[in-house]
Amino acid sequence: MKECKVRECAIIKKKLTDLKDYKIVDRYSNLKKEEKVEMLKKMYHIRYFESEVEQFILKGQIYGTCHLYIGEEANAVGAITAIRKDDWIASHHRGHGHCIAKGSDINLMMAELIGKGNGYCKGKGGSMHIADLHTYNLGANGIVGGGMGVAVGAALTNKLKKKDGVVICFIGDGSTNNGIFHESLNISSVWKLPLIYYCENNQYGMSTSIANSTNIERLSDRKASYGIEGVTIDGNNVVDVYNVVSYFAEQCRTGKGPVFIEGLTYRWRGHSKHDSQVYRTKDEVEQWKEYDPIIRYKEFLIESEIITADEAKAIEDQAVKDIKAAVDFADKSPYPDLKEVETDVYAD
Amino acid sequence: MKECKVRECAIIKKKLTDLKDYKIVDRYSNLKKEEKVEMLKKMYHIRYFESEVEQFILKGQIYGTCHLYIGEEANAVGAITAIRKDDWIASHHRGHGHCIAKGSDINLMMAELIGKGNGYCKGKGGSMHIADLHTYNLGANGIVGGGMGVAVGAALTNKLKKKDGVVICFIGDGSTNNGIFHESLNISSVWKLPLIYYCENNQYGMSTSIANSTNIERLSDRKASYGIEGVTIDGNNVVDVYNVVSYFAEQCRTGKGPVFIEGLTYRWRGHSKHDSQVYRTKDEVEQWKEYDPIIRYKEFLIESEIITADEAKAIEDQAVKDIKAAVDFADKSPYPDLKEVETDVYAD
Amino acid sequence: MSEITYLEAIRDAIREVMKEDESVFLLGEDIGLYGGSFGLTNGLFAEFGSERVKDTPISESAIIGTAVGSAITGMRPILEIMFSDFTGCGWDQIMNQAAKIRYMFGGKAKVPMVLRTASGGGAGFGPHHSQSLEALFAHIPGLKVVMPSNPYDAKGLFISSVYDNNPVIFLEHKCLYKNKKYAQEVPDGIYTIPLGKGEVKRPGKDISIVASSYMVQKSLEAAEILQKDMQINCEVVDLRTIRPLDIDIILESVKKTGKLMCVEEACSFGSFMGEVITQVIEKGFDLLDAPPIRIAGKNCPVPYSFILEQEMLPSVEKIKDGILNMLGKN
Amino acid sequence: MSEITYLEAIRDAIREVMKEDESVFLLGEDIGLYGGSFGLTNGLFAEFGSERVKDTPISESAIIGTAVGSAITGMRPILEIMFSDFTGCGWDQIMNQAAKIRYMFGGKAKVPMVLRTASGGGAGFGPHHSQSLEALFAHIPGLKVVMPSNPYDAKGLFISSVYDNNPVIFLEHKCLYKNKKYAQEVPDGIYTIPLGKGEVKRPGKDISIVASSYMVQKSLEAAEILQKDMQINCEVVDLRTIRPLDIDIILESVKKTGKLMCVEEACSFGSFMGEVITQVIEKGFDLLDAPPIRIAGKNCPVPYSFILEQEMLPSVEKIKDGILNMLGKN
Ligand SMILES: Cc1ncc(C[n+]2csc(CCOP(=O)(O)OP(=O)(O)O)c2C)c(N)n1
Ligand SMILES: Cc1ncc(C[n+]2csc(CCOP(=O)(O)OP(=O)(O)O)c2C)c(N)n1
Ligand SMILES: [Mg+2]
Ligand SMILES: [Mg+2]
Repeated sequence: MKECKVRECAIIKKKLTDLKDYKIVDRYSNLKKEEKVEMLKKMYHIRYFESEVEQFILKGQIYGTCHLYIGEEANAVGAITAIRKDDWIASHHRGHGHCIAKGSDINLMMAELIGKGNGYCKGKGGSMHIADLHTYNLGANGIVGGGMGVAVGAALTNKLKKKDGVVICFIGDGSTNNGIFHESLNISSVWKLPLIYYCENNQYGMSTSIANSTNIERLSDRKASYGIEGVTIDGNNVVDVYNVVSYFAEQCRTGKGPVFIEGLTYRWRGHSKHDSQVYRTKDEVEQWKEYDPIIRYKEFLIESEIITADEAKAIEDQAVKDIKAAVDFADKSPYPDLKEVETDVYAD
Repeated sequence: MKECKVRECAIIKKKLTDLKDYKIVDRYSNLKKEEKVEMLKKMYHIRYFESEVEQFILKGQIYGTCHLYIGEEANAVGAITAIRKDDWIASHHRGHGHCIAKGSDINLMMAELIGKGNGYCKGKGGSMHIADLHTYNLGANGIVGGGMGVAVGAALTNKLKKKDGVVICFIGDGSTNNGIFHESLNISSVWKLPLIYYCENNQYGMSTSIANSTNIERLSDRKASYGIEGVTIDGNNVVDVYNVVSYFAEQCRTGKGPVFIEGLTYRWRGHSKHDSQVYRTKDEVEQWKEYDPIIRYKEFLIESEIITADEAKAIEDQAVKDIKAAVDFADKSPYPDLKEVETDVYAD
Repeated sequence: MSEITYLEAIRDAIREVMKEDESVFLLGEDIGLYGGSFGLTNGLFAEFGSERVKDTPISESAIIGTAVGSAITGMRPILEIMFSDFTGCGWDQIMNQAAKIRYMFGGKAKVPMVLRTASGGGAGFGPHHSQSLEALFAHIPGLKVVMPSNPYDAKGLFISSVYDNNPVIFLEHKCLYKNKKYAQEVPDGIYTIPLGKGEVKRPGKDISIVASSYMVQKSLEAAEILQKDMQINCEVVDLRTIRPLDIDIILESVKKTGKLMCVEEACSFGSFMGEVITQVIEKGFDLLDAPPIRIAGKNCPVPYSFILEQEMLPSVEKIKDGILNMLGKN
Repeated sequence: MSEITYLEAIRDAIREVMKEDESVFLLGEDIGLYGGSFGLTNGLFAEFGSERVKDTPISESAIIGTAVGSAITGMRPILEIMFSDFTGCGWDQIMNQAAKIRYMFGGKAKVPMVLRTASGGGAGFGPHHSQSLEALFAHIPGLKVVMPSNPYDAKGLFISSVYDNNPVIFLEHKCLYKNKKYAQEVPDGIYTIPLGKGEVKRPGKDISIVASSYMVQKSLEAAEILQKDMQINCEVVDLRTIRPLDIDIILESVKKTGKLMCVEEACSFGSFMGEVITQVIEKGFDLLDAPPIRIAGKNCPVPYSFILEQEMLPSVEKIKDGILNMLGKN
């Protein structure tokens, strides 16, 4: 097999922390072919899932709001592929990608998004609250930073039960300025919990750029406050993400405590349902689109002769079909029974 | 005048950040003699004030709780001497020292502590809430970290009103793990506010040592999270404290943004009213007592021939007398009128 | 004088006070160029600049704390918490700092600040973006709590809130913001409506309906229908401010009608209207000729799915039914 | 069986459940070697070790969040917030996470955790360490709120709380902790008292006094005095759990006496007893032959000075006076 690397992202390159310490072992090469291909599949699933959700929004079927993950797929897929099925993740408001990567049923997700009774949360949660304990997913969260404490708790459970599981806590750049970020990183560092903070730095928290919300260049520099390891990586390069998370996951499993990974990435769409995007230029968006994480990975797979262009096309087409089927499933699903409104408040 | 330095504290020495960058100008030498002497006076006032409060506790006159500052005097006195009278400070639960250093009336403080109607808060606040806006003191706070947001606000007022005032926000080591610490430092760094965070690291938050509440050696390393300057200093050396704070205060006034100073110090007494101090050894306490900030400064003043030993003695004696008078004042003061209970909830 | 929405009226109020008083400034998340999550502060950044319209990081505690500190030291901050649900992230600063500082300091400080925030359900935002938390705020001494129901009131009450020397929680209902149905003629310039005074929004003699915010509109609709269809004559009392509470206007109304129905969107258990009913009982037991009732939100979080959400919240239909039941006409 | 204090009874309960169930663990500030601010966890660190009795940094949000996350994933955490006032620093985690996760997830998660905390005034701690916040907790669907009044109940209710599959706010009164006057014979080992069931602590026929926590003791004292001095026969109903609320036991009592007095320490405005009175009115209007009244804290923060604090809080004297007034005997 020909030596081959994912194309570099010029915008990201200049911001990277020196990765050499963590790259000693390329773990990606050890993956089976179908695992490598599965990553592409997942990325397509996320991309087309979100595209259909966008249609729901346009058609007015999403009554409240929701947050699209288009452009950020490599983060969820790379990170989650690097851990085990029984490792927990905690997600945030922009959580569809994490669910899909962790193996949630896209039919039930789609149904939830349009408020159907057979959706993941019986229609009670919606986009910002999809959780799926079967796939070890602690759920999205409508409160920025809200899931961070939960992630600490899950990691503590692992420790107390002497399991070697790790937890990935996905957070956004904006959430790193919220108090619970600090408390969670600190407490988990004191307790040396198996916890990977994966920060999807998509350059903005709603309209507020990193430069307007912090006084530092690299969020991973915050590791200094907790005496932990941390690194800034190309979050649009799924192979890098996989390699780094898998390296750190192993560290975590051996009791070395939490780590902080900053994946540089970009949100292609507006923040949520309504966003005229006055805070950034079209140019900026276009520039980033040139580093589409899916295209970069697909090119890599083809150049590395892991799959052919035709196979890639087939994967993409299948994803489109799967998602259409999910839309169909959701559309045909029944609305919740009104009696359900007051159930599930308390457990027996 | 003979070249002369405050005796080094052996325990602290090994933990210090390299101070040389900030010591270029020794500002202390520029002080007038009476200002130098005033610092000793204030330290004695604090020491004897707290000793009398301890008597109140033992006699059961302090019904709830209170926190003594004995052993930490150099921090309040050094820092506050380095700023102007119309610069704000925000204090915390262990706040008597800050009040005295900022110029509060010890009679009214003492009255407040035993719940008298003419106390600083009319008996409504007590030890943990003494505030004195006349001396630009934003008050103690019963919530750990609670005053940090308030300090940001005061610094913002300075900025918006284009005043060149600075604010010192006193905090404890324990409070640096609370969410508002992070939010305050971050927001003030983004806005480049004239704000000095002065962390009195007395080695414990209640019973919890630094080692059990953080994973780092030096709290000032947290400056990295905010892109600000910061340093760890000998908080039992009032001359150092004065020099460093005065250096940074100037930085602040010129719009360079907030700074973080960690003063290493030690609390001689228990955390609060009841504390059997199982979490530390008598030995440790004794070791620290050898570096009594008052004795170190007094020796320095005498060796530097700024005052004589007799003068020092006279200052001490006067402090004892002043405090006794304050106790007398407080004892003789009337309890609040019961009708006052529901006043001051709202302003007109 | 022009016909404007609730949201525009509040923006107008902000603009007026900012023009008049240099010490007023805004802070909050994405309130600058972006104009706020609901667009309420649109244009203010351009008009007043980044020093007086301050974008913040996502740091609710620090934002509220900053407002408190700047208020004590001479400013009149107006801060936006995007959704009232997020006040949980800065609760200590509201409950223990803003509300108590004056008292703790023995009356030696003033904390003139307004915390504006979008409250309530009905917009499909789900459990973390739809709560009606007025009962929590109203229980804390030191806070004032304002819940305007229409553009005219919103502007006048807002201006009063800014000039009030206490921390004011200003709860704006997201379903009122842009709904043209509730647009009104609102005077230009400065005018004030006193905090702590309710208003009879519709006089009537058969039953007193007490409500605030969006529920006033729903109650008025129900009252109209009942009048037209069944000649039932409801009085609708708009509390406008729930703390201080204008208990007199309620007692006055009940004296006339003998019947009290309270309408609120919050979960009924431990709700604010429990306080209203209790005070009416304490002070006017003999005025009532039937047990007062509450039409309130069900005792669960606000669900996401539209039909569940409607089921959870009070509606014109439920108000109507409640009245008919109470009058024995069902 | 031995005579122990309220504090010892809770410690006992903790020890019993920790011995019985491996998934139970403690976390909180200074609860380890130090034994907690009030010494309640004394000895548990030595007995169970640092993994099961976890000291934390001063990070209320993360502590509560950690409890939530560990509860969802299979543990039964008991966390201590030193003073209930500090829950403000972790309010989001209580209101938006612990309370709502089950519902938001469509019933797919359980959050079995106990948040214990010292509540109430009367100990001279001042405004930031003395609040009675039960009304705030009780209004949030998804939470249970327990307020025991004596050692026997405290132990039984605590054990039930740990085994309950929901987040329970366990409010302990700091004036009850060590007071020998309230010590009781408490059975060794495990026993439970169901959440959501009140108890008549003193049967009577002239008036129903409803209270919880420390105020039950004060009410009992007042009742004793009135019995002895004036042959007034008060019934004292201890709510024990305020959410779920045992409204039946209250209605039952009121049916007998026709008169209702509610006693609580919290500020009266928007208080929990407003809910109790409202429910009694809604469900038993005709049972009452006089307007119910509240004896509650005054509407201000809890002041520091002893005499002001006493003035702010309810007392035996005030309860007595209230009853006499109500019975027209003053
Ligand atoms: C505590 C809280 N504050 C504010 C919000 C509103 N809000 C939702 S998402 C968001 C931006 C989050 O930015 P980031 O963490 O970078 O995630 P991204 O949206 O970029 O994925 C904001 C401000 C919220 N949901 N919760
Ligand atoms: C939010 C909050 N949590 C806990 C407490 C209880 N408490 C009071 S002081 C203290 C320790 C504070 O430690 P530190 O900040 O180091 O200050 P020190 O007491 O050492 O001066 C604690 C835990 C509190 N008052 N507020
Ligand atoms: Mg972002
Ligand atoms: Mg300390």
